[in-house]
Amino acid sequence: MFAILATLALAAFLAPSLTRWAGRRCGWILALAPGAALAYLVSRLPAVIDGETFDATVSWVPALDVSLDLRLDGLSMVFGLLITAMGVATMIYAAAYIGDDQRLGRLNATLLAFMLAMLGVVLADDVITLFVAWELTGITSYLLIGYDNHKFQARRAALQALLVTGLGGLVLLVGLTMLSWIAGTTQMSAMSAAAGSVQGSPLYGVVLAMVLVGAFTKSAQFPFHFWLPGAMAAPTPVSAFLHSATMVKAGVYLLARMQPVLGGTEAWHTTLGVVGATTMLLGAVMAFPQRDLKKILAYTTVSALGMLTMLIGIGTSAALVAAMAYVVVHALYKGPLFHVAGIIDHETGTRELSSLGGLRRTMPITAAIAAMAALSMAAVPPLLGAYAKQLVHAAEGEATAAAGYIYWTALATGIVTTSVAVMLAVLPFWRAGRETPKQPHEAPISLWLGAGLLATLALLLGPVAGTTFRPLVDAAARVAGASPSELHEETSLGLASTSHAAEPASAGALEGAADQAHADADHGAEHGEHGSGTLLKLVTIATGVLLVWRRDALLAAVAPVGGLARFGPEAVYRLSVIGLKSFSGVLTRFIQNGYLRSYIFVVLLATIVLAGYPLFSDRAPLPPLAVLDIRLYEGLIVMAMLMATLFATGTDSRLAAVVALGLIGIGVAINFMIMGGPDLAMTQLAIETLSVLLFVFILHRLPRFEHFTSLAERRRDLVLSLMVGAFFTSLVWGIATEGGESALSPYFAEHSLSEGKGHNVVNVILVDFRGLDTMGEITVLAVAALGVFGLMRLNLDKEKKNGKVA
Amino acid sequence: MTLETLIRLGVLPMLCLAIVLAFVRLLRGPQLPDRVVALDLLTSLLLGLIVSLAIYDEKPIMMDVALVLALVSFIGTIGFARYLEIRAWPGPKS
Amino acid sequence: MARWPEMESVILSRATRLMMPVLIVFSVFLLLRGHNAPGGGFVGGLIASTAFALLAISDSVDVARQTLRIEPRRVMGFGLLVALSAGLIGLLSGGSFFEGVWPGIKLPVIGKLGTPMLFDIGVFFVVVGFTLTVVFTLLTEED
Amino acid sequence: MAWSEVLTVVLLVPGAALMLIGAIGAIRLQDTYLRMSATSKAATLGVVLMLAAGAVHFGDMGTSTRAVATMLFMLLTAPVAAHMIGRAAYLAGEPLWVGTRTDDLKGMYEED
Repeated sequence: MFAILATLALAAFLAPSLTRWAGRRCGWILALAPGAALAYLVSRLPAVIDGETFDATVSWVPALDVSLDLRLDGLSMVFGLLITAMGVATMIYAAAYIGDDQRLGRLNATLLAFMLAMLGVVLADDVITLFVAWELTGITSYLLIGYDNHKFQARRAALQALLVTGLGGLVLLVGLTMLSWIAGTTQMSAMSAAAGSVQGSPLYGVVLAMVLVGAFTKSAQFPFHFWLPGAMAAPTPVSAFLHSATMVKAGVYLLARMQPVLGGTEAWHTTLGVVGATTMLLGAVMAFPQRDLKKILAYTTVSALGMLTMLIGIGTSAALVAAMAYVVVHALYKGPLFHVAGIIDHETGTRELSSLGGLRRTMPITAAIAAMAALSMAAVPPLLGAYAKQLVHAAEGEATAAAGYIYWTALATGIVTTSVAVMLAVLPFWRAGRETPKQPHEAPISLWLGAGLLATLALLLGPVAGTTFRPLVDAAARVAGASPSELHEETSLGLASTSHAAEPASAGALEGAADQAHADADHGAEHGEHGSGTLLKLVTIATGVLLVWRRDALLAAVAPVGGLARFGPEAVYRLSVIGLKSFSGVLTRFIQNGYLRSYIFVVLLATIVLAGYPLFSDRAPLPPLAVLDIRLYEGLIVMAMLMATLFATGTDSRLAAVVALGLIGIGVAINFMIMGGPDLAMTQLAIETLSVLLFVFILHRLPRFEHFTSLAERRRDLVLSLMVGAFFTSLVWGIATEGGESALSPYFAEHSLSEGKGHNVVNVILVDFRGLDTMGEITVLAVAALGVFGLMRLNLDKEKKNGKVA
Repeated sequence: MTLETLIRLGVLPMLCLAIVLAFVRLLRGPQLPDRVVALDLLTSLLLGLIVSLAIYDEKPIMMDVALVLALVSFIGTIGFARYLEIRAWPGPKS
Repeated sequence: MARWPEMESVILSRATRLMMPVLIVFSVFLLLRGHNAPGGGFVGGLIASTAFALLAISDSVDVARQTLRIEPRRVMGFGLLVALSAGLIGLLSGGSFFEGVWPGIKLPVIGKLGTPMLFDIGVFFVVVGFTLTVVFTLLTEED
Repeated sequence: MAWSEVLTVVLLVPGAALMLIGAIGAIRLQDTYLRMSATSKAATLGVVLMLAAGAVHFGDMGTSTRAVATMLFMLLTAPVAAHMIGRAAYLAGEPLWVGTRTDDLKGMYEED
């Protein structure tokens, strides 16, 4: 399995040079990489359908027993096929669509890198591997959305997408780590065994919430949906591939994968059901008024993702099967629709719905593809869309949590989706001709080939869905937790109904299948007034068409509501970003106001508060210090140092202060020596000398002494310094009286000779045991010296420039 | 009268008194040069203190510290002297 | 009349000339015995750089730079290189990074040779380089 | 008291006494130059004597050589330091004691 990831990685690495070499044909060549992955998956297909799984492991961080575990099972097979198939189509489409733009190499490389990351997410069996791949998709998506980095719109959308999915990813990481901590394993397949303990643990709610936030942000669920329409600023091949078929489905995949572990509880069903249904309706309703083709497609994708989340929320076997089926079906029709939108944009130079019309004469093939895809979207039989929709309706019936809400939102969404489908397929092509900026003509083959294949696949698979499509979907559903027994009964029924439909693919036969599905759904659902499914379907399609026909009038009537968008989640996001910027501005002005004094003040204050509080908050008052046998001269030296400090702060002459400081330094050195640290004393003395020297040279150039700080500030500084003094005294006092023996010093003392081969413990520690720290310290020294050199060099040049230096 | 008691009662008190006197000069010293002189004296006194302590506590290692302290006092004094010169007579440059 | 800017005093420069070798020898002495007795890279480095700083004060920065012959920043770089190689030797000889390697050679004066000793020498050069870069930069500004 | 201890005491106590005299001189004498002469001469000799005591007391080769080195160092640097301070003080225009009779340096460092 690592082989296919390796080929993708290699392809991504070679893409830039290959693109330059192969020019326009690079799309076909680079498509081989996902093609190879597709071939591999297809070769594994029969085995996976029979329930087999393939594992591959590479140990990554043995210390934390984190390893790269990959697992190919039903669920990852469905998504894998999706990614690789769409990948092939996208590579071909991208090369033709972008044409000879020199950044094509970068785009191909990022696309392939994304494919690698997405496959990583889908194949990962280890939580950490999943998360790493998850974040990689986020980053590649950022790069892809921001492809036209010269446009502000693209940059802002890319950042928005990155922030929302990135923060979601962060929350997800915490959730996953907690989950694996409770479940005791980071392997997702092994986690389902620990489902009981996970759901029983008090942390279940928190873990669930975090994982859901991660999934909802990635799959653009309400209230995090706003980044997806924004991501349409990416070039069309990217939108088609990432933001409709694969990346946004990662959240849905995660929910399906987590269903056996986290699913089954009341909280799971209601949250997913409500959020999914709301997003579904919201997406469809917001798609209706849009004028830009890609925006319409974006909102319908949001709606589709909402439906998928809702289906997983319902959680019954039928719902899971329906979800898996719809995942594939949605990709099969949304991908081509995006490609069609791209072709229209490429050929006519505009994506405005209102200015498009009569394209069927000039672009027959594209018109046909659009029609097929849109019909599948509107779930008109005999396309695969109908089969999936039928499963969805059956599943909706079985919803227990928030059943009513789900039923009615699903109905409304059905209507609006049909009308959107009509808007996409009918208006641009069959409406009266309109003149467009560029004279449209049929797109080159490489542009419509990918879309064509996928659309015809939807057409061919439709009637024979039961035999070919259904087993794969069942395998995936089984992994997501659907129980095989129920599935079986469902399949046989599905088979029976679709077998006789295999002959003439007449709509009527399938209607029968729909009725039976509804029939058995009845005994589950409370609502009796189902009547027959066909009536419902006809009503949906009719209202859909009606809506489109009266669209302009409807939009005028609804216009005032548009103002609501100001309070939508996107506005919240914008405000929080602006707020963050201004807050950081204020904070920086306060912290970095250029005065060394305030830096020191902030540092000291922080030290006292952060270190002081934990140390002394819960401690009994310090025990009386046993009167140490302080000898006369020790006392004298300390007294001298104290007097010198007072003198240094009092005097106006800087140099006198330096003299006093020098004395304090020497006093400290002697204390070191008395306490038995001769080399420490020597170092202190040597440093004392050098600092006196440096002070002398610097002071010489300072202006006359004046008081920079006001009296109040000086009083404040006095209080602060007294507090700092008290803090450190009590610290030392605590250590002295506590006398807690640390495990380190005896260890060092013992081993200094045996391992470090030296009697001088201090130096052995510095050089051998803690060599790495010293390495760090001397590097810091080097950098500091370069800093001083740089600063000084700066002044020198300035002075030379204005000729001051003699 | 062993060596240690002699040091403890004889030498150390003398040195401590000297340190106090030097310190008074440091504080009172009207001009900067007086303070530099006082610092130089103090360093020598502390040097003496180190040596007598070395003998008292039988720690030969302290003698190295003495050498470094001597170095400190010399270079400190030279630094201050140099500064005084520049400040007193900056010369035609500035 | 006294000439400025080299208000130098003959006595001081002669004394410094006399003291330089003593200080350098003393600093190297401190460095090499550092493993078994008080001393080591830091102190040695500081003493050596104090010697050169003294020379810079008594005569002039250019004299001090000439006597040092190598750019202080290059000394620092060399020190870092030596320190890093001491760490790498541990790695290359099968152990982990910064693992002490003691080839067992025992020189009469210095004692057992080993990578920590090499690392200490690296530290010595870095400290010398650091101090002299700072001191010389400050002094150049002043003169 | 062993022979070496006697010698140590003979060196140590006068050393400490000399340093005390130096300190007293620093306090009582009238101007910088006089004080400087007291401290540099008396204190330095005192330190040298105490270092000698140290050398005698610790008989072993290493310590005594280092003590002798320190003594030489002190003997070399003290006069140079005193000279530098004196000149700097004079340049800084430190007033001489009113009782000084001759000032050899008068006129040597004129403002040019």
